[in-house]
Amino acid sequence: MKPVKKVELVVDAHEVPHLLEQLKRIGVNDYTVISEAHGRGDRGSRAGDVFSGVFDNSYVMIACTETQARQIVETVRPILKRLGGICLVSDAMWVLH
Amino acid sequence: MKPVKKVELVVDAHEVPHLLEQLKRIGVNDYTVISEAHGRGDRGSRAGDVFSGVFDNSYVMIACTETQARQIVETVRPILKRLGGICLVSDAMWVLH
Amino acid sequence: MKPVKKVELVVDAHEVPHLLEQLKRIGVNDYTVISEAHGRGDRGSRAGDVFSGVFDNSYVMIACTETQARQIVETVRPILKRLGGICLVSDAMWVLH
Amino acid sequence: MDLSLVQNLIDPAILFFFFGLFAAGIRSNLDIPAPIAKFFSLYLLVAIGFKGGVALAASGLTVTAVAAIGAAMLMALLVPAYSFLILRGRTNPYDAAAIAATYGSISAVTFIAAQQFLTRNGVDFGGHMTVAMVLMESPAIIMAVLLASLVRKREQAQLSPSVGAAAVANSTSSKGISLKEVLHEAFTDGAHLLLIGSLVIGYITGDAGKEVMAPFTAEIFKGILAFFLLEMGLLVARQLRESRDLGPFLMGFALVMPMVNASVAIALAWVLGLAAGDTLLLACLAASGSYIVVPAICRYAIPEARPGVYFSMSLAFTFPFNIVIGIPLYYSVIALIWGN
Amino acid sequence: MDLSLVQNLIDPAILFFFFGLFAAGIRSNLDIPAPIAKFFSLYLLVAIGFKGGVALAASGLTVTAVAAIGAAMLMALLVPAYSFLILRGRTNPYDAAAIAATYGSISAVTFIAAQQFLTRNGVDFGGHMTVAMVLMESPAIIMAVLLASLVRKREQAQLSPSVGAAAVANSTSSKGISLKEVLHEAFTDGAHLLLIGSLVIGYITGDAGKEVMAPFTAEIFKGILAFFLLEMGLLVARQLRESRDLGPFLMGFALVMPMVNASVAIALAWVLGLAAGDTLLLACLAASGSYIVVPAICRYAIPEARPGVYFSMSLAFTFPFNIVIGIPLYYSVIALIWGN
Amino acid sequence: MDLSLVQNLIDPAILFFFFGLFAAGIRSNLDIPAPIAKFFSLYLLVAIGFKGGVALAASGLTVTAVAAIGAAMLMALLVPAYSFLILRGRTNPYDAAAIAATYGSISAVTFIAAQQFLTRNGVDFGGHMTVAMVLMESPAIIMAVLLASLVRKREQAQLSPSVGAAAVANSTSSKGISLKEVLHEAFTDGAHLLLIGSLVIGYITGDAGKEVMAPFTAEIFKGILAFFLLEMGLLVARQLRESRDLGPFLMGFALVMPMVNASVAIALAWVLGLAAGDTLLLACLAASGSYIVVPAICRYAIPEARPGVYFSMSLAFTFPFNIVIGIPLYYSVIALIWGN
Ligand SMILES: Nc1ncnc2c1ncn2[C@@H]1O[C@H](COP(=O)(O)O)[C@@H](O)[C@H]1O
Ligand SMILES: Nc1ncnc2c1ncn2[C@@H]1O[C@H](COP(=O)(O)O)[C@@H](O)[C@H]1O
Ligand SMILES: Nc1ncnc2c1ncn2[C@@H]1O[C@H](COP(=O)(O)O)[C@@H](O)[C@H]1O
Ligand code: NA
Ligand code: NA
Ligand code: NA
Repeated sequence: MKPVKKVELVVDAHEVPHLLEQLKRIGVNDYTVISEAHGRGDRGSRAGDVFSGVFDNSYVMIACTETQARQIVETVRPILKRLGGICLVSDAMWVLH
Repeated sequence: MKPVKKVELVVDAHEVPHLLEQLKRIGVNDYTVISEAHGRGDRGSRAGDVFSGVFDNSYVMIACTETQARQIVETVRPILKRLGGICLVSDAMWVLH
Repeated sequence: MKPVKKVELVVDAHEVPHLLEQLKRIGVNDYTVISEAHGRGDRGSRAGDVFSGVFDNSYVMIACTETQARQIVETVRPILKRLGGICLVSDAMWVLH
Repeated sequence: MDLSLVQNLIDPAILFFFFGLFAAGIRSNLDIPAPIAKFFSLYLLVAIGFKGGVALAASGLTVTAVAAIGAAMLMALLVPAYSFLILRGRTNPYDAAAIAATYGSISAVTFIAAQQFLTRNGVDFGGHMTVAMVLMESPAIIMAVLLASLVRKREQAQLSPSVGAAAVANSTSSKGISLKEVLHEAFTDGAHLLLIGSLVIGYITGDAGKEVMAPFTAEIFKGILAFFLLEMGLLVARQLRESRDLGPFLMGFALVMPMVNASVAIALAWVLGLAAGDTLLLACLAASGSYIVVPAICRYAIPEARPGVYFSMSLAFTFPFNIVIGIPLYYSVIALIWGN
Repeated sequence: MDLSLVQNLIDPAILFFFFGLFAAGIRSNLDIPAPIAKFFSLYLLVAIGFKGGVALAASGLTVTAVAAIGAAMLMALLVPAYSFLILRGRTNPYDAAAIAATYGSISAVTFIAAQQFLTRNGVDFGGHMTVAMVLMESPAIIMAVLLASLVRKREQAQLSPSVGAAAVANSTSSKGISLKEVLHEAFTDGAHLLLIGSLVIGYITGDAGKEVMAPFTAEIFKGILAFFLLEMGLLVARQLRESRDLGPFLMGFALVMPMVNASVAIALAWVLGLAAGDTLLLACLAASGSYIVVPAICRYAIPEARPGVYFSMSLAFTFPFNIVIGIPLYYSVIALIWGN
Repeated sequence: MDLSLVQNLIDPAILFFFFGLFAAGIRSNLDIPAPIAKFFSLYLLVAIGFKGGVALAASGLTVTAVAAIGAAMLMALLVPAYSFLILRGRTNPYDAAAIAATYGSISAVTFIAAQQFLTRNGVDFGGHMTVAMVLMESPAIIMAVLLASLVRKREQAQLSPSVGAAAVANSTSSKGISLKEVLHEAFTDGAHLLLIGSLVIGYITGDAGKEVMAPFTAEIFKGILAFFLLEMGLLVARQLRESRDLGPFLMGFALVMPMVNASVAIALAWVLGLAAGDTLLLACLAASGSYIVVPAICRYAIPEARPGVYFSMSLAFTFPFNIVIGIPLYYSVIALIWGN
């Protein structure tokens, strides 16, 4: 097992492809996305428009090194600023296989 | 980045609206819910009744201050006692934006 | 509240029933599964074949003791080796109810 | 009529049910996506409710109709009452109350299968039987909640005969749910409400409504029922695996009670002079157990009961029994008595 | 014709809409699974687009058709323009721009309900009105984006009159989205594109295509519309609860503006000599507000606006108003003037 | 007959496929919800299997039927064999085995499109071809698994010529999956099983079953196929983007091999004296590659192979090639030879 950082994001579902592209550019290729994460934050309730899905959030999880985590944070901050969402960073142990 | 507590709950999907209302009363307005979280715990397997969805769990995540976390725990404990479910609290860093 | 380990797995959705059976054998009966977790890792992008769902991942979360966590890690390692996926272990506080 | 059992099984929808059982039995990964299965369940309720409403608008509420509805409501009170008495000593009392509610209530899909059986055999039945079905849901649930609160009080009294009232009050605040809340929950339950709504809309729009809705609610009905029964077959087989710890008594109850309840219903129908078609539907309502509405409410109203128990009994045992054996069996008895 | 309001309400699909309102009103847990609701919304677009395309292939693009389409596009420019002027002083200017786009654009389900109304009353309408609907989406969005960037520049100028150009450039990089990007987003939006695609496919395949597709796109249409309106009823009632903080002005706007826009459209149609059926459709296009395409684009093009505001106005107020009162009301005015 | 290529493209379902390609090409956010797409895929299997079963019950198992089925099974063995020989030196051997299985197996939607083509052109075909389709799945998979285990043993032997047996045993425990397990996996695969089940149910219920199921399985078929092909278009275009690293050899293989396989099938059909309709279906079965069942099994049976490779080849290249060009092309050759 090796220590890693776990970065968790909740962002606008429509923003995810764009965000993943940005992450690719800084060399972060691996991630997991759970598509439907409803919620409430500064921008009010995010649910209820089943047709366009405009208010859907997605949950993105990335296990990475501390350096990468810092880069990710810098990359996502402007996106969060513009379109809302949250980003949490915590510690975990990665099981090598 | 500022240190926060991450509260994670797995509860009966039907209980979520009620739970969120309770949280609102103690001033916790922001949260993320992932609706379909099947599982197994003390009350046996939670899956398999697709029609009423009675056995569905939801996963709720709340990033908050330590004080709020303590309040949340007090609020959800009786609900968990009555209808089952789990609650985990851990540390994380919140990315300010 | 008591300290526990939180084990998080992202694995091939088809492997989950098999994995849960293995865990049962080592006495781990409680878990939560979120079924649809798309992602990208060493085996490339995991999405896009809606019909067979072959490329779907699932997210599995288990709160357990440190000893159990170690056992889980030993159990899942060969599965991850053969079919890919990730496993993270972190600390959390379990709310007793 | 001898052949009705086999004939019943040759229906495509019933065959898809068997196929589902088979597929889950050999552990296939076959799966209807959950939102589709849930939608089909709503679809069947809309179709059956709408059809019943239209039929009712055409026939009006005759005396026989009222008699049939009354018989159904009586069954909804009788079945939970005697079921509870039978179960009481042999299983934990909360489970007993929940099982009583399960069998007092009904399975809409069993009702639909019985209608299909009648249609296939050219036997008439009335739109008022759909009203009867709707009205059977609540009495059973009320009975069960009353029984459960009785059990709760008795237990409380035994545990702390000295502390008394205070303990009861305390328990009420944590466990006891008011009957009013439960009734609200029962009435507003999605499945139940949709059935009522569709019945009312069918009644209001009558034949004009029927004509525009028929391609959706009637013509493709059989195909959707086939898919739904395929899913039911998968669910039943998977639930059977989870229910190994039910024990022989509860398994026996789940297989014998439907026949008892159907017999009582047939006797009652005979006394009231109902027609053969309506009698089969009444028998199937009495014989079937709920696996949608009742679990949804008991989870909340009797949280002490183990959902795995009553859900498994009604889904994994009673449902397939009625679909495969019960319906033709009850009808052959009815045909014999009614002299058809 | 007097009865048209009540007759309109006796349609099964409309009754399911009321039932949805009722069910959500009493806080039932009734719910159409989201993927089903989303699919039905796509289905309706395909069915309506395809039908319009087939009709257009049959009739060709006549002079009246071109006039009707021109009128529609004019409305799509006029409505956001005067809406913005009305809203400007009374609400924050970004919200004003987004609301203007919402009302300049259209609701396909309102359009469908109007078509159903006409069919029920035996009134003809042309396939070109579907083209009109398609073409109304973009102008409204363009107007709104232009208005928003105007607001943005003015605000920038006020905040930092000395810093000037640099600040504007900077703000552009963070907030300003190029009109080109927005147009791409608007054109490639799934709902919009599917409508266009189905229209074109209907046009190409004509009557031969119609025949093979009819059981799916026409016969079961009413049933799916009923389910969809049930879901809309649930959504409207739930959104109403979220929209208590709208304030009387915006609520009034959402209820009065449809009538104003419909009146302007009817006047325009009168001048151009359109037929009664086409006029009702034009009025409904003008009167309805978007709750699918526009929110999807404004979220991105005017992120400063509060989606809750424009979404609630168009979904929770304007949509039910048009479905229940608007359509028969506009038609009774048209019938009066057209002397039907 | 000259026009058959263009005529083929004017079918609404095919046009929706093109529209899907276009929409994904311009990066629209258009999306069919995944549970719906999955259900439609199950629906098509049920409809096609049921129809085949009913047809088979009507015609019985004639000599020509047996010949056609035999030819199909022969193709399912031949295609993976010669495909593997062609691929071996040029790509990694595990990928070669998986690609061989992919092309030995079949695409049900290509088969459906070929049936639609025949129906549109008034050419008959037999229900036994559905049996042929069902029976082509397994041989291809068995071949591939045998090839892969051959590769595995050879590699093992090369790596550790001295350690020998022990290493092989060890590798077997970690990677080698028993043929029995794979066969179980192949037979119980949901898509495969549903096709067999529907075929059997169609066969048992015959014309009576056909009549009650027709509105669902036959009348709305075209519409659902259109939606499904729309989704396929979206998927194909998106998969094309992921498959830039396939390399010219594999891309060429995915486009040329279908024609080779179809030619072999046509020659075989000619020798056996099959009818033109059955020949086209056989050619399409031979020419198409699996993107549902085979990936589901290879993921597990040949985990060393890269799913992205064989999945992309069959979905992004071979599928659209057959749908757009292959079917009319093969048929024009058949018409020429059969002298139609
Ligand atoms: N404190 C929080 N805890 C958990 N989730 C949050 C929190 N704040 C925001 N979110 C999630 O992030 C989404 C966007 O947040 P916002 O941009 O603040 O509206 C919300 O819809 C929630 O799903
Ligand atoms: N130790 C655990 N780890 C992860 N999830 C759990 C655990 N225990 C319970 N759960 C989840 O919480 C739900 C309710 O638990 P219970 O009330 O114990 O049946 C279960 O269905 C699981 O989804
Ligand atoms: N570093 C990572 N962070 C988050 N998720 C990951 C990471 N690596 C792999 N995954 C997830 O695990 C799945 C399987 O990984 P792999 O076996 O490496 O292809 C991927 O599809 C992702 O969903
Ligand atoms: Na009953
Ligand atoms: Na408008
Ligand atoms: Na093939």
